[in-house]
Amino acid sequence: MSGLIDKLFGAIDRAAEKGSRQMAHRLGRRSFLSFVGKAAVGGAIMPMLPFDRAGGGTARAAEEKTDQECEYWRYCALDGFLCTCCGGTVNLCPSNAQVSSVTWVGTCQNPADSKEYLISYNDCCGVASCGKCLCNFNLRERPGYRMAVHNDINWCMANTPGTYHCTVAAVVGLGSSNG
Amino acid sequence: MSGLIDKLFGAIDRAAEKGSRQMAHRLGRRSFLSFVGKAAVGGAIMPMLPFDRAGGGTARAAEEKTDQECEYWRYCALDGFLCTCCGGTVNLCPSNAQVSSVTWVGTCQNPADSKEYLISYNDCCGVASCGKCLCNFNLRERPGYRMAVHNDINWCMANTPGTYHCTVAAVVGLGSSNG
Amino acid sequence: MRLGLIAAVLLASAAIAPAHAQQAQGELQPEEFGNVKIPPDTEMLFSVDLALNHVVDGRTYVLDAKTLKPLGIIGTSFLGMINVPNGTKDIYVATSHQTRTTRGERFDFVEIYSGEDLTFKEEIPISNNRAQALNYRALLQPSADFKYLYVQNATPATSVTVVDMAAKKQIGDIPNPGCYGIFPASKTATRIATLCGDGTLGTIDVKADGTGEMKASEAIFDPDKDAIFTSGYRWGEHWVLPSYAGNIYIINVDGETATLIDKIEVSKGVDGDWRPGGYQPLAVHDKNGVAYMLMHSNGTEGSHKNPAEEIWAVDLKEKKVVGRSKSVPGIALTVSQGDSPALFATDGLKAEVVRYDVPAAGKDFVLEPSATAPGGATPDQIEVR
Amino acid sequence: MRLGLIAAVLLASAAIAPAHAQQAQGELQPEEFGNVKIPPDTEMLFSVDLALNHVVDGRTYVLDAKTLKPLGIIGTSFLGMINVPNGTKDIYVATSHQTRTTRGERFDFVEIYSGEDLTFKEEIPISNNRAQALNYRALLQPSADFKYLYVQNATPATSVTVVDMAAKKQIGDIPNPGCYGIFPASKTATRIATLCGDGTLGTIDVKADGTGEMKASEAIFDPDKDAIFTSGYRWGEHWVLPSYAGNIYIINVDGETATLIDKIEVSKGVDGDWRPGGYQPLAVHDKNGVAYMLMHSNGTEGSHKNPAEEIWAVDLKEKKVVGRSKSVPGIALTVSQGDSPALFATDGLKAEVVRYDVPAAGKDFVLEPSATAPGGATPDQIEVR
Repeated sequence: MSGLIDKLFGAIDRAAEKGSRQMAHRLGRRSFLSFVGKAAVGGAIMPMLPFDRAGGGTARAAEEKTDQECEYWRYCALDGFLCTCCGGTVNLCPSNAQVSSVTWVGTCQNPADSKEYLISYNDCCGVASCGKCLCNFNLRERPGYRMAVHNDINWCMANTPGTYHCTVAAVVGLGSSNG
Repeated sequence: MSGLIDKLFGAIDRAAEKGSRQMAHRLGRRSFLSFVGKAAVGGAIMPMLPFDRAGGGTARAAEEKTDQECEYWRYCALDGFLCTCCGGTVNLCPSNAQVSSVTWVGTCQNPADSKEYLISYNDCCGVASCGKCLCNFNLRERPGYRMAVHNDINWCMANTPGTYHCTVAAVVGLGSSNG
Repeated sequence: MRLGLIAAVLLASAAIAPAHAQQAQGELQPEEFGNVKIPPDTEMLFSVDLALNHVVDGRTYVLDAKTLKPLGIIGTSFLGMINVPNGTKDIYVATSHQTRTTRGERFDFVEIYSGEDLTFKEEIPISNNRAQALNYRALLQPSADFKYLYVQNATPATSVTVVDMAAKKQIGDIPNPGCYGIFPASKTATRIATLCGDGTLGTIDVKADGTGEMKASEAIFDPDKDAIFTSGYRWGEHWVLPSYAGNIYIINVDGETATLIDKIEVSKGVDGDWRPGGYQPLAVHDKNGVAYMLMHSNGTEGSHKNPAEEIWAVDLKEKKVVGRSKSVPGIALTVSQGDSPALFATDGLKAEVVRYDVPAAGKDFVLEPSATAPGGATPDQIEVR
Repeated sequence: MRLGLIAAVLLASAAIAPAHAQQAQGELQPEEFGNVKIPPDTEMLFSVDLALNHVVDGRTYVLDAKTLKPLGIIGTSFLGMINVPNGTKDIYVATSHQTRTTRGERFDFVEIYSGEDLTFKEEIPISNNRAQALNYRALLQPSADFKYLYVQNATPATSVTVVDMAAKKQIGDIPNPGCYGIFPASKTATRIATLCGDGTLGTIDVKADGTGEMKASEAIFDPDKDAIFTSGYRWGEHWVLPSYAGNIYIINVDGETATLIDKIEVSKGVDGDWRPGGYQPLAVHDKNGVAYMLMHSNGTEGSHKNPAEEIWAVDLKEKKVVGRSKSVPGIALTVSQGDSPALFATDGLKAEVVRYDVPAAGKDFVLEPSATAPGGATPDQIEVR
């Protein structure tokens, strides 16, 4: 446990220590960029809603979805551009974007084994916004007073440069939800 | 004549004099922003071509066109966002944008009297790009070696701040064309 | 000679014969350049566009609230916040600029724009820790008397920057750990409340030296089961805040700690699992004491940002729904405060703004758009003044 | 204890039971974060997007040239120019940044990005007079040996900034009055030519102190009747430049003044008034000596930016059209230089990039898209390397 959490969140401590305050709640993490549409290509918003599927915003992920689609299971609380559409992979940033040192988390059910997994959503930073594959699912998302699960904020906030580029979604453990 | 030209182009001299060189050809003027589409609203490009009318790029203006339409007669060499769609008028900038101190010119035929008029295209400057009513007509437009009739450059170049916002088209005299 | 030279070069380029030009002077006056003057007291609509695909170039589109015709644009840059309070003609922005546009060093500012002609007036540097977030009113709030401006920070540690608007400088940065959003008191300029992750509200009294301690209220809400949206609306001395499960919390923040005045269970007893949704789901007409809410059906965990299917009118004194109307898929809502109020909604699908004139008292609450206009690329906040 | 605290807070927020988390560690390894590595020698396509609706946030989309799958984005900011020359792995950008994003003070730079991983490498400040223009290759050119970088300026007075890439500094700003565009000599790093409004080309030899005088050639073209596009292509020792009326000018700029080597009347004798059009209407396959041109029919004065209906192949040695094919409405064109070249066009209507494999010699010149991809919001230049 400590190894995992340490690895995961070590960076955030280092980032927070740079600042003047250091609080337990500094753990808060999450990438911003909630918006309605799920796809924006070449500057044109194509409005497709997260709720235009059965199940509303709960992101009842379909097993057959690829990681370049909003409904892919890991993206149940992701709000932003999928890095898989921007030169990255599901867990790696594009070659020239820096992975965020702080992050928000979600708990998503993998339809393959019906288990709940803890997902770390890291923003990739320092490059102009990617603009492709805009997704917005909000399962167990909460306002900024629950910062660790808040997704309407720039999680490149602790990086320099801090421009938001896109978002990756890495499995970091098993989880259980109470949502 | 001298009053008119002086009024029109006095500003450019003052601008040029700020620089280190002062040449006759510094008169060059024109707003940039050539692009294919004629309409971009809310971030979405709606590709409508300047040539989808009889007459190709010659902008054979229809008398009934309003000044919020690309085909309005004055816009025969305008390349940019119409200020009439951005809070300005055909010759006035929106309230918070600065009129460009340098400008390019065109000669357009007014279908009302079939006369050719000299049009000064001034960019409005210092505010984020307006993004509405993108037009692109190129009658007698030439590359930058004929700077006074070149429209692929930011004519806010001599303003501070120099961000391009939109373009106005003012009648400044009668003209004759040899195009 | 200078003019002669200029004219000659111009004419060579543009193919204007001097004779014609001289003729022109006799026949017509060249048109003037300059600026449009916005008529005084024009009611303005503000469509705040984070411009997600170009996130460093956010902007607010300013429209004539009656016609929805454009008046101008105010640049709000990189996830900048905007507040357009009644009681002043200024427009407040808190934003970040980078020295190399999308890279380089970050500098944060409070910027003031004129509400009369939309021009930039001045900027005040602030510490580089403000929350770069979607547009939420609660992240930038003036005190009731406009002496202070409060900016919510997140590094992700949360704190509140206090800007002295008379001294034109930041005077403090007060931690609000575990809490988020700024809800100023109506009477005490130095008092703000904030929503906290344990279901309380914190109240901070800003001291002269810019410091302050947060005092927790009793538990007021359950962030797991009924999280309160941080986007609320001031109603006289109270703040009116919607919640995920479909309740309205009326909270007084004027005391040393915040107190719950009322909780209206808006969705209770209504078929269809209706819930509020979007980024700014509630607006209140102050004088009439009516809240308007963006509501969607089949609400579930995670649906709290879904666009509206209906707009509901809730009488805050009678504590009941007094009207339901179809709505565009709204994700942000506001209302004008005159005697004949209008609602303004941001259509999240079309990225449009829509004006609805509110039916007069006694008439059926049926909303029909009286005007629509483009709202930007990705608008997420709407204000009227 | 620190970790304990962190974990506790995390778990309280995210509702993860510690037991589960511990279980997780035993069962699965958390995935690594990091960066994708672009395979060495990946042929890259560059779609340059001025992003007109957000003009301070221009960018270049980098794609795998074979599949047109995205590799990354390079920010080119406010009407920035980009050059991706063969012979180096660097990518050159000349652009402007403002201290307050859309307002404030302007600072111009030459920026160098890695062509291997697209990361920012370094910046060199230059004077604030570069031409902020649509994307034209001729406004930013390296010398053949990459020792100098030349930037076209316009205030609107025109001049050329000379950057010493070894010294990492600007060494000169040489007037090219009445002229525009930079066409470096193939042999002499300090020699450039430029197109002039009187139909000549000027040649400048840059002295060690960064000064230089322009020497005019004989008249080579008629800017009124047959203006030369500033977007050309180097072909060995020559520059190949299309003109409004449908001619190709082959010009040698290696001498003390420029000389016209050849003028190919491409459109002459062809029905339909075909003319070149767009922002980058011509590309040359160096080894094969074939120029490819974006052509539209019913050409008139003012149609020179019209998108293509066809792509024509012109044999530069035989001086004749050797192929005509339908085309997307292209406004920019380039070609890869390998043995099996591909054409890449920017579709100005769909804002897409399209790959066409060039039919092998002897086969019919019929172009069919083998891949398409989004090219940005308002792309106006395309490059492959």
